[in-house]
Amino acid sequence: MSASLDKGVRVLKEIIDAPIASYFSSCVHCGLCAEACLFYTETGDPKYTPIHKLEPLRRIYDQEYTLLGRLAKLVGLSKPVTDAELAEWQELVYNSCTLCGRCSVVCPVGNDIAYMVRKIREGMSASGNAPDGLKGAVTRTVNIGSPMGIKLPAVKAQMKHVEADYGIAIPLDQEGAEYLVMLSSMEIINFPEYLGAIAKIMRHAGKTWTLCSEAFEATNAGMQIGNSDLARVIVKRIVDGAEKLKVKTVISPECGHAYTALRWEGANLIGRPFGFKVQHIIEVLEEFRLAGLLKTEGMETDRLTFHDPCQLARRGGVIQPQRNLMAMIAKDFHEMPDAGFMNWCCGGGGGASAIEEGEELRLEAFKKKKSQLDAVKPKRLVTACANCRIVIEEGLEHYQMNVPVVGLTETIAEHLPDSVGNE
Amino acid sequence: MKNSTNLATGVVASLQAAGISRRDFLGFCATLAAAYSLPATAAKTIAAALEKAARPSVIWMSFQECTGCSEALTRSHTPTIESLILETISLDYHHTLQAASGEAAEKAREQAMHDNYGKYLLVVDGSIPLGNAGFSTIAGVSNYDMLMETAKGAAAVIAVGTCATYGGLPAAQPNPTGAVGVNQLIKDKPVVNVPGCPPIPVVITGVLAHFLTFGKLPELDALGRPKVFYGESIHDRCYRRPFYDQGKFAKTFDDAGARDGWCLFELGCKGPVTNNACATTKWNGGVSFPIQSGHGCIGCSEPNFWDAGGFYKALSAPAQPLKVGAGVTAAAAAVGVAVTFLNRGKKSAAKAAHETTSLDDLEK
Amino acid sequence: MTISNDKEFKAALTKLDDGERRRVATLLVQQVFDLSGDPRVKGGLELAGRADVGSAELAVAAAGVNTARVESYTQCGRDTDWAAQASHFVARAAQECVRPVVDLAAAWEAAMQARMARMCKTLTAGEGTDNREAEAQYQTLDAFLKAKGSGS
Amino acid sequence: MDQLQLLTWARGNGLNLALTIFVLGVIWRLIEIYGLGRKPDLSAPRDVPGASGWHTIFRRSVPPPGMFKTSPVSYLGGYVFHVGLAVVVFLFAPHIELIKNLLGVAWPGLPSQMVDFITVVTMAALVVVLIDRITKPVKRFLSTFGDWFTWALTFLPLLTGWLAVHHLLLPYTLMLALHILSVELLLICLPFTKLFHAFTAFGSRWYNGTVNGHKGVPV
Repeated sequence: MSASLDKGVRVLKEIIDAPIASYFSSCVHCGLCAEACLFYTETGDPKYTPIHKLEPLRRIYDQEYTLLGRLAKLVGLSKPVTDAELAEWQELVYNSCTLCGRCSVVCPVGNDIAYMVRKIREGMSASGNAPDGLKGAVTRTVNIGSPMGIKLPAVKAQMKHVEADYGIAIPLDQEGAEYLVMLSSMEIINFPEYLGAIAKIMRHAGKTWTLCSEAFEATNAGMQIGNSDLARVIVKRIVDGAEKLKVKTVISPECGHAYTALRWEGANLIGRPFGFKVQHIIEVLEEFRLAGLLKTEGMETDRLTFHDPCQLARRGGVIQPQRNLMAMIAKDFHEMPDAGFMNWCCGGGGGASAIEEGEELRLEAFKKKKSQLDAVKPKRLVTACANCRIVIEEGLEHYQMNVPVVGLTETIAEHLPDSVGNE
Repeated sequence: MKNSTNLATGVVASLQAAGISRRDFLGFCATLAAAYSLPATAAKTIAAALEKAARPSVIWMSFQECTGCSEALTRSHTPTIESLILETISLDYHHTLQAASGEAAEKAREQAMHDNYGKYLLVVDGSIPLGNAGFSTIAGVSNYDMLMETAKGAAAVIAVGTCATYGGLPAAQPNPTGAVGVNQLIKDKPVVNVPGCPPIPVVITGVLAHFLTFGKLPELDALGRPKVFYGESIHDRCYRRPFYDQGKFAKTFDDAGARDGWCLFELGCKGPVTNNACATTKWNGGVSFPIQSGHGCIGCSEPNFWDAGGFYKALSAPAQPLKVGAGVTAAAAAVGVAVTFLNRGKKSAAKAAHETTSLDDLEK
Repeated sequence: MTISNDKEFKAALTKLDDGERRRVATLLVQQVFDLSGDPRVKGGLELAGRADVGSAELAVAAAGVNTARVESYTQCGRDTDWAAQASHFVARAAQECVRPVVDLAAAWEAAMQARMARMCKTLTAGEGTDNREAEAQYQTLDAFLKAKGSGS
Repeated sequence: MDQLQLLTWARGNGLNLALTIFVLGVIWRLIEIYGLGRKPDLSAPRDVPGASGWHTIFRRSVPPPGMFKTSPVSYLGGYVFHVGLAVVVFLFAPHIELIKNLLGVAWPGLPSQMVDFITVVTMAALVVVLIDRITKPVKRFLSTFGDWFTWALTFLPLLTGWLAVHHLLLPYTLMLALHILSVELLLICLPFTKLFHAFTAFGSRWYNGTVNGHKGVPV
């Protein structure tokens, strides 16, 4: 109960760095970032212009770190940031931003706006202005181990179920395995087929792998709420788990922000480079494919398309592998307009889907995805993020579109021969 | 030259006496008509008026000057119509030209003033020093006193040359004598400014001819200059203008561009900011003018042209050596480093004060 | 013969025709339907259980069941309610029953998702390991085969 | 003070003052901004050709896929007025003469009439982007006093320069003086307004390119 404006402002002062100073000094108010943001394009409301979402941070920068701004503040010419204002900005910083980073790649002066939204969330959370949904998620992650309240027994139950379903043993806490497979709560709760697919793929590729009883959860609500202290606690569990089991590689599941949290923020959160590699499952599959370890059988014949999760593609640098993998198993593959690097967000990333009061806006923003799908009219949509998957399914349901959504990993697994199990 | 009398002698007669034909005279009148933007038929009107004009009394006073203006008017290579116009006026006082000297000269002036009170023309070259009355005197009388006294009875004053109009060279920085032009002193009667260092002779005579023909002064611009001669810049009427438009500039006075007659802008030509008729009337009977001779205009007919940044500096170049140097750079760096020092301190303080967030800390 | 493991279970399913498989799958899902209570799922299962069901009817039912499935997702970051999640898996299992054709994979999937539903339910109280749904499914299939055998 | 004196002042002390403030402001602001520093990125980099700060500095001058057709006015208007400004500022012979005097370097200029034409096009583009700013809800929403002010700061030198060359409205000498004064105002304000993006845009692009290039994303 100690969050306060003072704390929030202090944290903002702490996180302002040269890139942010350069970005604010460069903005010419051209408004092009709005055109890149689905919350603006689908609502037409200028308040969703990405750079506007950073207004409190800009003022703090100006008042604290520029000589003229300091002088203006000294003589009372500038308006201080207030708690009420930060509260008002909650909707802009969380509900209507999925950190998809489209704005960051269109800004003509080169401002990485998503970088700044991630940073302003530090101040928002420290000042107690984070949405309740994310507070709940981060509380559960820290206290229970998962943002969705999942404990180890649930994982074990699912392991058992998957073992029965696929007829393959699921290794747990096996020291020295090559891969440590992480799961997202979403996969534990909604998509047990992911774990089954991993088991099948690993057996097929002949790789050793394991789950970790102390670190099975890959997602990081601390990063979504924008609190590095809490994000550190969460990511530390994984680092400890990976180091204890002496794995070579930690596999981030089909979850966009988990990948960002682990692959890009992780080392910076704990303050030292990792001694192991972090890969998204799609990268692992691509490596297997290139090494000839992925021999699929048969092709999907219906019309397919692929939705690029923002954190995997635009913010993560994995764009071509998923296409190579699709080419192995899909005969009738079609790209959506803007697919790949410029793909539009599902509307629920960056923690947005955990915010109940943002649902209406999310469905409004989904019209963008709808129009992308309408352009292709696929029979099925493949993606590589459990959160994208559910957000898209809900959107499709809302707009009464009948397009099943599946994960790429499980789709690949379906095309692997049942060499041993299930007989 | 002689000490003129007031006898009304016909202009044509005196011109003929000087060996100038009526055809030449009419040609001169046509030039004036064109200059004043009058229809071609007006040339005859001007000729007729000039023929009939009584010889007005003119008093010419020279103050802080170099006699260049008088020289330009009178020392032409061959006698010109401009110089001969002088023959048509009754130049009652001009201390360089008049034969009389000393008290006799001053007496002639007083006589002319007395006889033609309210009607005579006062022509002035040279600036008037206000710093100290003794800086420039004639017959023990300061320039200022003589100007004010003589101007009292004048119908109009014609300030000839940049010194008389704007102070000229004597008024250049730091203006040791406190020199000023005539129109800064004479406010109660028409003052025609005919600037130039020297002014184009035909412009001087043109103003006189206008007065003789129409009995009044030509139309003046905001700086008191006859619009007809000073209405356009030299740049606008310059025969080298096409090279400016094409971006062809001589870089030195002896390069290929200079030989090909390219624009002299980069060599400091002040044509663009100089309003005068040099490019159209030219000098020495239409033979040439400075730019045609290969030198940029120095802007001699503009106020303060001596202090306009140097004759050989392009108009767009700094007028004086700039002082933005190491000092400013060092000061800037000092400010920047100081702010950065404060900023870093603030950032560190914020970091030091950082209390690791626990779950409870998410709530207000 | 009695079915006592998944291998035999799957083998038995393989031998059925598509219509029979639909009815068996429906029986397996109805066994866990008390975990859902969703009228759309209920209606779908009732329809799938009929021997003379038409493809048009199935398509309508499938849409309703799909809506029930999507609505019952637990969203990313939300606190998990295992009882509600059980109903999600019931809907997902039911979805297999209202497919145009219930092949082996669909019937297997229906059985697996029904077991997931039961597992979720057991997680609300215990550790999720006291799941006896597989055995219950073996018995149901046994009973179906017996009835079929006596009928033919 | 008469017109030529005003012009001479603008070319002399005025220029001196403006350049002093400009140089002071630019250096101070650059140190102020970049002196804040940033933490090193400890995550393992992904090396991808074309993904670096330097690449982004150049690449970001081209509209990202799909963006041109969403905002053709912003892009076209922006290109025309930026390129136009660059041409007018750096390729007009009198301006080159100034640069030669200030920095000692020179290059060939364009024909004055072509520069004249480009000036008109540039002013037209600036008017178009102004209208765009007024009529587009997002731009109007974002606009502050600074946006209108800096627009005027940019437009005035073009307008006064063009009017001076064409002897319109005011005597050439006065207009030239106003032209130089308007440029001096621009120089003085540049480091302290959004016009400073003329410098920081490169830094911003570099940071964006570097941060994302670290992840193997050529942004």
